[in-house]
Amino acid sequence: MRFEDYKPSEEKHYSILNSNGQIITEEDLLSFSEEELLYLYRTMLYTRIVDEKALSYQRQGRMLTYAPNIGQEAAQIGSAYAMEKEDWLVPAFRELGAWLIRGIPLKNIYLYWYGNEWGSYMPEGVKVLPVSVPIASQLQHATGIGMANNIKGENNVVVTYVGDGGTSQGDFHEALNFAAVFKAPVVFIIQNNQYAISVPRKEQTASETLAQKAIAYNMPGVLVDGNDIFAMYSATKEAIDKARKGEGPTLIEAFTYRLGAHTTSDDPTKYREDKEVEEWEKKDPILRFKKYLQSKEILTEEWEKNTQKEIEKEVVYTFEEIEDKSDTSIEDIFNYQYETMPPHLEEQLEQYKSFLEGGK
Amino acid sequence: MRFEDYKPSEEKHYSILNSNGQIITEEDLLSFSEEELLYLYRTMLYTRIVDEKALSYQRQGRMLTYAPNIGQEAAQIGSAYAMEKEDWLVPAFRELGAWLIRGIPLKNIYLYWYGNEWGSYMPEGVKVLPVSVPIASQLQHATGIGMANNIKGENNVVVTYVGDGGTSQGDFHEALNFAAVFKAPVVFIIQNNQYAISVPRKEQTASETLAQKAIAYNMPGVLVDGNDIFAMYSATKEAIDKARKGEGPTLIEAFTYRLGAHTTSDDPTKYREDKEVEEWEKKDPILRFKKYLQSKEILTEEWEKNTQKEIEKEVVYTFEEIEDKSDTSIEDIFNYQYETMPPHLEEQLEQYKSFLEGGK
Amino acid sequence: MANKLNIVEAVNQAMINEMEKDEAVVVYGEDVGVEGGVFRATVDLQKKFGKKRVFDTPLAESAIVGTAVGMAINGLKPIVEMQFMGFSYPAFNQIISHVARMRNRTRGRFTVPMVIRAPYGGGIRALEHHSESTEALYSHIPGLKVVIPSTPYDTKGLLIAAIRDPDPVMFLEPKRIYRAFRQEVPEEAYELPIGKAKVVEKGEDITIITWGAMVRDVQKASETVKKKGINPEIIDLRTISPMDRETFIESVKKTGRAIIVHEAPKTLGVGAEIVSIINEKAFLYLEAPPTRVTGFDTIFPLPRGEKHYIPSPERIAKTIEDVVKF
Amino acid sequence: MANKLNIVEAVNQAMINEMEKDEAVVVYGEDVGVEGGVFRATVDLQKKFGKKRVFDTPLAESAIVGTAVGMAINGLKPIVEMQFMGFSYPAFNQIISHVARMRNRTRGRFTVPMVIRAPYGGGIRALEHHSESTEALYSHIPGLKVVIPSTPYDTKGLLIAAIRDPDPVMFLEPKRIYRAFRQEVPEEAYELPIGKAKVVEKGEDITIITWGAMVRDVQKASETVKKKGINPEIIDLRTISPMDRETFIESVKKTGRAIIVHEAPKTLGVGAEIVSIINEKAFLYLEAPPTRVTGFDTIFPLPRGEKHYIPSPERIAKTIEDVVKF
Ligand SMILES: Cc1ncc(C[n+]2csc(CCOP(=O)(O)OP(=O)(O)O)c2C)c(N)n1
Ligand SMILES: Cc1ncc(C[n+]2csc(CCOP(=O)(O)OP(=O)(O)O)c2C)c(N)n1
Ligand SMILES: [Mg+2]
Ligand SMILES: [Mg+2]
Repeated sequence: MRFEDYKPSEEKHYSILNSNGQIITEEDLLSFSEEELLYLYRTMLYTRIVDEKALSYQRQGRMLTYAPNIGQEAAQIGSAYAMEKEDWLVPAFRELGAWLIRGIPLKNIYLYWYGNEWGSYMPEGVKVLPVSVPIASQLQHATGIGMANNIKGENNVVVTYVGDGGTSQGDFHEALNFAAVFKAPVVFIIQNNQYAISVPRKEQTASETLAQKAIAYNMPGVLVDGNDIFAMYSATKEAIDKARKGEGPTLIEAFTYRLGAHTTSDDPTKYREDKEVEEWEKKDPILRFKKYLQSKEILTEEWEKNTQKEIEKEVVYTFEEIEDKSDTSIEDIFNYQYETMPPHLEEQLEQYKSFLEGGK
Repeated sequence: MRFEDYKPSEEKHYSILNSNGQIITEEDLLSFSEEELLYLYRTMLYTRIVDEKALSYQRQGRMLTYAPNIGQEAAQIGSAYAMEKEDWLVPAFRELGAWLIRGIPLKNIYLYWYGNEWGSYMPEGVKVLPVSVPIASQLQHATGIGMANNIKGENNVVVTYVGDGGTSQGDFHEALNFAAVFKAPVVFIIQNNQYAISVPRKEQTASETLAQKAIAYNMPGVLVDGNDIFAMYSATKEAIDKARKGEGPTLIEAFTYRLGAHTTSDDPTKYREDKEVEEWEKKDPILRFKKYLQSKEILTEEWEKNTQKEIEKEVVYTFEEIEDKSDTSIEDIFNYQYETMPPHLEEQLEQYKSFLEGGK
Repeated sequence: MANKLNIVEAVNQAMINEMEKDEAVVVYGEDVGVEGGVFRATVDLQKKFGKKRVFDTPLAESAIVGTAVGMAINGLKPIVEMQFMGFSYPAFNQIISHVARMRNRTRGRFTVPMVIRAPYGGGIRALEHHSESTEALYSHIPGLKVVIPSTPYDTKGLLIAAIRDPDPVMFLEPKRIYRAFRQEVPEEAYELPIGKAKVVEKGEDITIITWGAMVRDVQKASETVKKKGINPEIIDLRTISPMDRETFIESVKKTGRAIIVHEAPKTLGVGAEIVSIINEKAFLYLEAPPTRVTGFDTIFPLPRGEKHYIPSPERIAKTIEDVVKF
Repeated sequence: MANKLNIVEAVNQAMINEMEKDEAVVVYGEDVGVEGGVFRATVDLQKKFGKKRVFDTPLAESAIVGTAVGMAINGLKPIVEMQFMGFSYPAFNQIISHVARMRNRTRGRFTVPMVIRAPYGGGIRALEHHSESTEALYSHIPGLKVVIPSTPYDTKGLLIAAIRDPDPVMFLEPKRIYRAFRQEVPEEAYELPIGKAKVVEKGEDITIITWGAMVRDVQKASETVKKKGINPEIIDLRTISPMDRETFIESVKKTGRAIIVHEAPKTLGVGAEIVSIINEKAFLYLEAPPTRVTGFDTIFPLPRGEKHYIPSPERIAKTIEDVVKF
């Protein structure tokens, strides 16, 4: 692909794999081994199952609020798969697919949504920042990591995510502006899933595409079919390669859809039509990829069935392992405020412990 | 003019009057009476004299920090003159020319820079907001005033100013985005005077023009020769007319230059070449307008000399009237925190007064 | 006619009453229109008053508050919602630099009557940033008023007063008890004065000053200690800024002992100010040091730890006994 | 070798020392590069260390602080400047939501050693927002440290400690006394411990706790009352958060009386916390109520009114006499 061919203002979506699982721009399809293709597909399935299970645990009162991922698997897995091990991932809060393909153990993810800070204790060497709840604030961190790379002369890059709603925040503007001024090696991916809770994309901004916001920073911007894992992969790969070569940041709008609710506390029927959802279900990124793999005879029904079972078992096992054993200890509340606990915190901790023990 | 002819990304400046005082795009020159032309010229002179006097008072230790206006008279007076009486002006802090042409008494302006809050007590009916120091924050107020107009069904418009540095703030982005989404009748004028204190425009943002930032909001954006009073007038007029008709906001980049220091505490020789300043002195907006008026035989040397004297007298008189008589009373510190003074403030006021009186 | 409301319904009805009465009142924020608010506080408002007066905005708190400043100057009375108190910080500059200062800056020429509503406080097993109690930050800012109700009746009366107030009001809603109980509330509009505390329980042994969701926990603690013969006087502060000092000073002069209970961190929480005022005004009446029962000086833990953080009725009761024994 | 520095020069030298020693230290903000800072605190740094390590940024405080979070996570030690404390608020969300929380959020996996420098305080006849003393806001936030020096020697030692600190530090510089006096200061790097107050003057009649530019005004007041036979013990707090409680508690136990002096508004100023701690720890030693001498609960006035606002030596001296007479 050449970014120049996809001027954002023309609302032309970059895509490779259509909803029927057919390749429409053969020349852009980067080559994957069969193994890789199955690995990608497996991760998509895994992501979806983790998501579904979380929802069902939540309904059973066994898990807290959860922000489902369904529908956005290609946008995340396609893009994050283009990263190298030494690259940094800076997520918002709905990046399940990206987390999983970047090697974050499911245990961490469930622990986080289960309400325990240890979920965000990434394994050594995994360069993934924790969930960032204040919308768009994480983009500043991504830019800063990229700026630091330039200062230190390291050439790993940063991939960061934000929602369509997040583009309205001041921090979005500032992060992109800094990144462009300092040529920070950052790929900004807007997951335009069409809604910010109940607010539809068209009420979020008057601009025709979100990708065209790149023009304000003299940054390449491209609009990509976010449900197309190949397009997401190759657009991100190109942006990462540019960044790694010192050519600065890129803005990618992944045009996708949140098939589920905003979070488990949300009822989307209040603000959108079933018909709209059904239209988008036809564009399901997993379905589309499956059709492709089947057409190439890479995927068999048997493999799929076995894999699904295997994943389900693992997911259930992981959740049950953390369930009920994951209360936060009193010390854990105090231990990580500062490297060394100051006297007033020591005192508060001691007082509280002795209160619990029934003393003074 | 048609905004479409001045695509911001092409770096084409909209201009009517060139540096030699010649009209280059006759068809765009809106018609002014001789009286109006002299009034505009007089206001430019007035602005410059107020500015020079403030600087000299400041050097004499008779005034506080002051942010000079010199060089930006056309950008401000040309644009603000396009407003109707019922329109709102929302300034940053360097809008001397705009304040004066909008009818703010010089006394207020000097009182403000003299360090007394009463300077911001605008005369009844003058729809001008006070100085806003936190960069770009005022743009939100402008958008809010415009949104309120739409809600109330009033059709006055809002003109607001921000510097080139101000375009980097999150508030700039949010204010323009809201204005475009809600079709608020707001004209955003960036006075690109090439510096934010010591930071040059090109380090502020990678985008080629500031006007092109409008594209991010699907808003018309136009780059105007900010030292050309006719171009500033007609661009602003067109934007105001559009806004008044309900067609929403416009972004205007006034390409100009701060001939003086950032403020009286600043030494610009630290960060810019004299040669650059000299180049811009040739483009002086007052000089250019004077040449035009002379070529049309509207302006005589005699008129200029008399007017200058007259203005100087008034300016000196006004300043001396406020000087030393403008200390803030103790009551004034307390009286305007809330409509009704709460008991704890009454107590603090009483205690302090009795301390001053030597009592307990 | 029976009009039994819980707190969130009282918030909703207060806005309806005032919007019916006063065309200038408008309501906006994230998800407040079509959705009716993530806590349903603005439900039905858009249907009743139309999209011009009740609307969703793009996701940007600084703009939500900053445009409200402009609207208020231009004659409207905006009520804006911060979806959670923990998301009010992007608007912090607009709040401290403009909302709180416009009247003083212009010597009263421009004023900004507006209400910033925000659900606050912990105990709802929420994600990070959704359990904040940072009322102290806003109470340190001259020019703002900060109001926190604890019952449906107070909520309605105080919110109506806030909407009518000529000055800006941060109206913080204790979301933990949004739906905890219902109360008979007049259907028509009524005002409760901002800046007046309420004596919730009369007592003579010790004064307990609290607000928001903690009022109920203090009442529980009070039940416990009453069995041991200690009778606390409980004061619901209701307005944090400007504070009703008289009510608690009078009480402390009577009881000689005081406890302040809040969810926020201890250091520089509102309790610190109350202790200081008691010292200033009732020093010679004190029989024990005024004592704070608060959240820890730590970040509010994720749900698996929050039960430790918020002062429990047991922790409050224990402190009451300690202070009475002092 | 003689190295007599004023406070702003001490700031400058501390950064130079640390940048020479530690490649990871970088300095950026508005006008800190070519210009050397509007107060000249970063003068020569860019010349010495190059544009990679010392640079100007676009005008956006949230990005300045937010990118510093990223830099710190990626192994650097950023020192960022807020041009004035009153312009730190656009960064408030980054500070409270991320700077202060990254360590706790990730159980120590990611930390953000960084310094946010800001000139603060009034008395320089400045425009609106240029005279702020909002240290209390930042001191209410768990996870931050807040340091305020009052002499060149302390400035250098504390800033170096702040740069080396594994946790984020708000380093607030009393700009009123940036150039008030010089002091002999070691040329090489040295550290003073964060979290330790200093007894500036020994005395037995009353304890005065203060910080920043007010230290000198308190010393002037002390001269006045000494003539009347009152000997105050003056404590320069130096670190506002976490506070050195021991030093002032010990002093108050000795003197039985305490005054806290600060520029910030009274309500929920840091004085409130100190009064509360004294109550908690030294109640039985108190012979008079701990008393605050502070700015008013008003917006800081423009220059023509500021002389009333900042506690004067006379106002402080009068309060000392009153408290001693109590
Ligand atoms: C600063 C801030 N304001 C409000 C919220 C509450 N909130 C959480 S998610 C969300 C919508 C986000 O929409 P978008 O950016 O499109 O991401 P999506 O949820 O669609 O993935 C809102 C308003 C928040 N987390 N942070
Ligand atoms: C939020 C904020 N940060 C920093 C400052 C300090 N400051 C005052 S003016 C200025 C530069 C403004 O540049 P620009 O927007 O180009 O306007 P100009 O001064 O050129 O008119 C700065 C950094 C401020 N007033 N507000
Ligand atoms: Mg979205
Ligand atoms: Mg400028």
